[in-house]
Amino acid sequence: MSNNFKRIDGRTPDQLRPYKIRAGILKNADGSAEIKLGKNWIVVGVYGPKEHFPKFEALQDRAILFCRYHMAPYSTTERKSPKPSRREIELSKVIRSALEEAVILERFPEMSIDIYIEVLQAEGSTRVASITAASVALAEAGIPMKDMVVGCSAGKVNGKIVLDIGETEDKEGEADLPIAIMPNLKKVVLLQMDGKLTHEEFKEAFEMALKGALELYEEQKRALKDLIEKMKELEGESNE
Amino acid sequence: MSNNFKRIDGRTPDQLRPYKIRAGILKNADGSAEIKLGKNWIVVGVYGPKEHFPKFEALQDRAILFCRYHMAPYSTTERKSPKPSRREIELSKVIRSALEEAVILERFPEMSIDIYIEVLQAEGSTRVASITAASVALAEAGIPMKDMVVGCSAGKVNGKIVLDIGETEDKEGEADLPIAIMPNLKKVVLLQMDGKLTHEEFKEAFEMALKGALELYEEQKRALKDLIEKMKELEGESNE
Amino acid sequence: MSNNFKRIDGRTPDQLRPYKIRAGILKNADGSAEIKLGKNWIVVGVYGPKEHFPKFEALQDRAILFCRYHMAPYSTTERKSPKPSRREIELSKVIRSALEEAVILERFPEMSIDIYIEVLQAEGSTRVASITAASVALAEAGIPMKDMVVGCSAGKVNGKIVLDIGETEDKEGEADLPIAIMPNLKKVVLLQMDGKLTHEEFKEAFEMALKGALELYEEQKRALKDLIEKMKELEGESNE
Amino acid sequence: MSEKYKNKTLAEIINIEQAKNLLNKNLRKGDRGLLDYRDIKIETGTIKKAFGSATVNLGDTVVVAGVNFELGTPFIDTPNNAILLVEGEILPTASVEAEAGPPDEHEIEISRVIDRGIRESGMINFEKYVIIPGETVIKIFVDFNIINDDGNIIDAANLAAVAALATAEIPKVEYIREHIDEVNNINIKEIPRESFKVEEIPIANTIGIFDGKVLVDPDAAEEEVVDTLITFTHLSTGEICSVQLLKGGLTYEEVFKTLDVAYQKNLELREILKNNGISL
Amino acid sequence: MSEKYKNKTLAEIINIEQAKNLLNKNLRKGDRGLLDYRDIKIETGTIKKAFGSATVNLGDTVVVAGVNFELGTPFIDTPNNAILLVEGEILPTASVEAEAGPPDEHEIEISRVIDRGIRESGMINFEKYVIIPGETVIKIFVDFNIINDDGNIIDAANLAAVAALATAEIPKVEYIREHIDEVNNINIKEIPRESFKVEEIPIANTIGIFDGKVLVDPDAAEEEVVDTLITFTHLSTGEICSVQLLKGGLTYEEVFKTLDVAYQKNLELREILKNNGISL
Amino acid sequence: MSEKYKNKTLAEIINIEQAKNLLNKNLRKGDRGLLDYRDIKIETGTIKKAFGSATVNLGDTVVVAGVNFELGTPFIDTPNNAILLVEGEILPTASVEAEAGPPDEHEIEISRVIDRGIRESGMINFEKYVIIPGETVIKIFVDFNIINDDGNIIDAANLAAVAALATAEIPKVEYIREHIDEVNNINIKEIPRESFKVEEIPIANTIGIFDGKVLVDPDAAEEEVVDTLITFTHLSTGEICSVQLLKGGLTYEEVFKTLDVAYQKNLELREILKNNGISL
Repeated sequence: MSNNFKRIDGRTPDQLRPYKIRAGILKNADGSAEIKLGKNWIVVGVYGPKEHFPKFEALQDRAILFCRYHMAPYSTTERKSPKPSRREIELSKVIRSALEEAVILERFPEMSIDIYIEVLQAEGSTRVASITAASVALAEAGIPMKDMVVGCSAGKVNGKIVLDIGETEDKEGEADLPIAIMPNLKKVVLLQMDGKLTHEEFKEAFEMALKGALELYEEQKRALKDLIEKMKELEGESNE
Repeated sequence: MSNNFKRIDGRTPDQLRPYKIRAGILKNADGSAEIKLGKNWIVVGVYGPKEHFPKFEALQDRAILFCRYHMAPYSTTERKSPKPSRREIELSKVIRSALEEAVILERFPEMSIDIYIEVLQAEGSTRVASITAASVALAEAGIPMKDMVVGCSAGKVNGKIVLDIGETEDKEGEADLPIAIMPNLKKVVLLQMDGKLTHEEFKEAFEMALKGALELYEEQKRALKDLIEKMKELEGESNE
Repeated sequence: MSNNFKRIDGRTPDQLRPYKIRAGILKNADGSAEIKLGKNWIVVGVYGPKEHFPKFEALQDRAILFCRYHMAPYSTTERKSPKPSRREIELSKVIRSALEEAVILERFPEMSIDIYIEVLQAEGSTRVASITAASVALAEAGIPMKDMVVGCSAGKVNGKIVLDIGETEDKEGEADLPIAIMPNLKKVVLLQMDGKLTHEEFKEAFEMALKGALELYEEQKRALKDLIEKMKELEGESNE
Repeated sequence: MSEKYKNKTLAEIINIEQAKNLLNKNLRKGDRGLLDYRDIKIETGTIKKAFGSATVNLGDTVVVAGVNFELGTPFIDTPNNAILLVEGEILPTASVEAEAGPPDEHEIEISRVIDRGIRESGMINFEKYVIIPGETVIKIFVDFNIINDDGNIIDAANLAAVAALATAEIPKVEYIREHIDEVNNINIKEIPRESFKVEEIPIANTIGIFDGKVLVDPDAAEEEVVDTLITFTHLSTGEICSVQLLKGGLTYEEVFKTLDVAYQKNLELREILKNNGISL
Repeated sequence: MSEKYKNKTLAEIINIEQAKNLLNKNLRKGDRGLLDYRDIKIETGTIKKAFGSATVNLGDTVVVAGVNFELGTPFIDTPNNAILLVEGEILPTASVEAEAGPPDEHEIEISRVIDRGIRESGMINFEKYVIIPGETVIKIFVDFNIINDDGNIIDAANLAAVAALATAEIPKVEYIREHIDEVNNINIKEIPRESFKVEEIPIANTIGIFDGKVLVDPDAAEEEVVDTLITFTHLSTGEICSVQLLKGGLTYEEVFKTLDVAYQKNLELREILKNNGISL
Repeated sequence: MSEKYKNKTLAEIINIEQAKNLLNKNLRKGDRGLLDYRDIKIETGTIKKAFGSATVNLGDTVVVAGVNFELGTPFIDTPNNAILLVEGEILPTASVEAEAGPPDEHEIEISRVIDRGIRESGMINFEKYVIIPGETVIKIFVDFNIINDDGNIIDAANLAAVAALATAEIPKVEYIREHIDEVNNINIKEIPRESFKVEEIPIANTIGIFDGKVLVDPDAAEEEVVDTLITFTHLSTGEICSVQLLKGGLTYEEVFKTLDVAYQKNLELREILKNNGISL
């Protein structure tokens, strides 16, 4: 890989966009988080565990995980109708499926846990950024998980494998590979691809996305640590 | 106010359009009424109090009031889709909210009372005419109320404050102020305004609308008295 | 009737299109059948009797019959939206109403029986072909019936009464008369007509449709006999 | 209580039982004969905002119909035809059972039966209302609403729809053609009008069978107890233009027996329309 | 437990009871006076993808608003006017009660109140954004979302909508007119822009009445316990451009009492907007 | 009974338990090996009314696909591209679980996986089917329906969609261009056709993992018991054009293990298509 290769936004091939995760940003939610990744701005609120309603749909041996991925009308270049699109319905499903691998649902029979993902501004790779934030929001809500879930994308743009595909790169590039993993259990829980990749390119992109995910995992931990410290401070203040 | 000022339909500023309320016009409803106000023709049917369904939504300490304001496809200048518009949903809410102030809902725990307002022909100020008729229909259904509810509008047209805004005046005028009151309790239960009014004009319009409402209150009482007399007659006949 | 009169597809006035019914074509359904009538290709699946859900809607003294008539997007000349049209909703109702006359619903209180009719290719007279196939599927599911139900259409095309109206004949013809009967009880359970017919023509068309229905009734029986024999064979094989 | 009364009020159950007892003795409420319609009142022009309108009372059944015209694009397979849309709703004021919301199968069936009567009868000359073939035609909306439902909605709604159409005024096609360039800015309600001449009058008659007895114009309670309900729509020529078996089954003979009664009764309703000034 | 707490969480119930106790003593959470607003934070340009945007924090209530422009066909009765669409949703992140799905009556009411304020105030010169009369005009979308709901959504959302509009940039109308032939192929986001000049700033103030006491800016718990909620929207001229009684009733005198308070408070919010660079 | 069998019939539960027992012994129903597909039957031209069609039997899973062409307006950001719409429904005939009604998330996921395979593979030359750039292009509808669902819908539906497209005939673009003035009056089914030449054939292969064992073509019972389901779609060049993890998770090594199996199996299905006359 030539080191002087520059991407449309000036990044090196294996560089993430600027990112920042904040936990505990919503007052009413049981858990919440915000991620900014490039121009992506995504807010996640978690409600639960709470009694599932209606009762006859509840499961006797575990909680039901509900997940909605939703884009605000002003989040995209062309105004998006607030009605859920087929794309949003698919993404809600794959994100839920990924998080179900981590959340210990058996701990909460008859209950439900609701995850609401609101994409306020979208700039490519929103699904993996959403998972990354949702995982932090679940942790803040105190929901027991086997591991964190963290996502990142890689892809092929102008013949080159690059990390963390932005919107323009997604449109003009040759392939997009979003993944999400449980970093300690070393398991892939979301994996999608579209475009064209040889097996070798697929492997290269996959490994690059893994590396990106691990970097974002550190940011997840930092965000949670920050929150804990802020809460300790507040406690300290109120004890004064 | 110059006395020789004439409105588009020849009315004086503080004159209502011709009106007529009839109670008990629908055979199947528990209570019903019809109002004609200018070319407005509105029919209201009340069903209830009856057991609320589904049961788990019922309230243990009072009845649920349901209200639907709906316009027929042929009621407007341009054909109206029968699907409820955002406007109809808002008006259903403000009308229900106004009537909730009067109906003694605590009398009927676990029950519901349904009010169906059908605008067959619309010519401005339909929301307040609807309330006026709905109140009569509730009375005919024998639903206990703290007071009647009666509505009227005023507004500003060509710089002048006028009573009971018609359709053309609404479109071309500067402001519309629909109100509904409980005439004996002297309380306002519906109040909306749009357009532009100074505080002074607002006061003048509000007081004019009050006066109009009181005139229509007399018509409400007349309609109910008429019905009672008609029923007595019928009873008399059947006793002969 | 002149014997040398030929229809658009070469048929004589009282001739059915080529037909073929097969029972037991779907592995998962409790009963199923397929009808080909001209280019019509219709598949029917029956599920039930099974507990009705939600329970509060179930009937204490009989089963609920549900019926959906549905056309595939590729079944018609112009692509059909998969969303049920008003026509499909009406046909679902008249088909259900016809089958309700035959099925002994009292045998299955609290239960429901679902009939799903999928028109994969449509070429006129689909509603009666659907009933004919649905009746076979119900029989295969072992649902007790007072009689089979079999349907056929007649109509008027170019001034002549003809049997089993095809798509072009329906569009260009003067009248269409679909009927369904219980052949042994000699009762009409579906009867519709549109177009223009004198009383005499109506009678002629009705009687011609009756004759067509009786011919298709023989095919229904043959299809069921075929299935029984095939099952016996399979049983024989597995006993070897 | 028997399951067949599920979702019925006590008053309705009493009415239904009464209807059954009376019909068993060949009697009906209000001394009505088996082949008698209830009182019919037809009033046209009741909705000034529409291009045509009518209110029909059939006993205690009340229907309002309105006709509207708009400009639209013809269907691709009929570029030379105006468009007809018939939509009916049973308003939630009409009975305890009537529900607000999108039309259910019952409302759709009723609308489509009346639509077919109007469409197939030749009542409307669809080719007359084409502005530019394949591009712009007149869309004819016939909307009807059941305000109170005491049975036999189809006959009442058909009378209302037919009366509204027969007395409608339509924007002059010639005028629209001449002003086609401004057509996007034209308010169709302000275009000069002419009489909408109908070329046929379809009449729907719904016949019930109770225990083998034929009766006409069933009220709401009777609709519940009859075994069979069938509607025939006739033209002024005596031809049939639409049939719909609404409920139950009937023998082959009963098909023709009910058809004959419907034919006789169609003449009667046609006469009532005529007395209200509606005829060909 | 009393039925009025149906569907409330324990935390909410405690908040509500606390609000009631405090108001009974003329007090509010955080030492707030009856006529004090909570802290207001207004940030504009928070959504780079939109033509205009703002995020408003009113206490713990958080609203994001975005403005978008598209080309569209004008309504037939207003061929010389741009189109305005105001749509708001309370996101399911906002509270336990908030639900995903199509807007309910509460969300529709809020959107329509804010719509009327913007529309009736003369804030937007609708005739300025017409490309070809009767054919092509600019459609102005104002979308707002409640991210967290701690009451008084209307005042917060109105501030966000107004700030987003006042700081928006609009594609140059002149440029669009000149390139109208290619308009189907133009990406509207790539057209050169100019400042979207608003001609008025409507300010909405929601007033509550609790046991005869007038208070402003109710939080979520207070909204549950007040008897009455009413919103007045004022112009910079002191005129009223919209009123909405949201909850309960009030005496004739209270109408004018709440109006006066709203007027005073509108001046205050107007000043805060000005301090954020938003003024006429 | 365990909660995981909620909504399952007894027959289904037996099948599922049996599948689990067999897989524990590395066995499958009907003596099938872990890496064996069930019998595949592909028949094209089964729907004469469509421009292209195919019926595929994969064991007891049955899929019908139809291709239709219409004229339409291109998307604003791709004025030089034809439009592709892939929509699939699992018909309520397909299984006890299958429900009538608008597509649920499962149906949407399947449709979108197949859509991406077709779209990203370069199978269709989208620029070839533009009549007038930015104005009129061909809309390509690929509709498929699951008639009976015994698992592995994606592989079966992909074969059906691909076979329907590869054998479709399309209205001649040249003819449409020449008759564009009458296009509103043209019935697209009556336009002379030519062969719809596809430029690639994407093949989808769904791989399951049960207790660490890799298997292909899971039937309905196996789909319930496997831990993981993943679909890879390959091109004739050996490149991957689409991946979808449908269920569960997998180790990093398993990603490449399943990919290799999918590649081998894609060659096998490609051969079957070829034997049915479908190849590049």
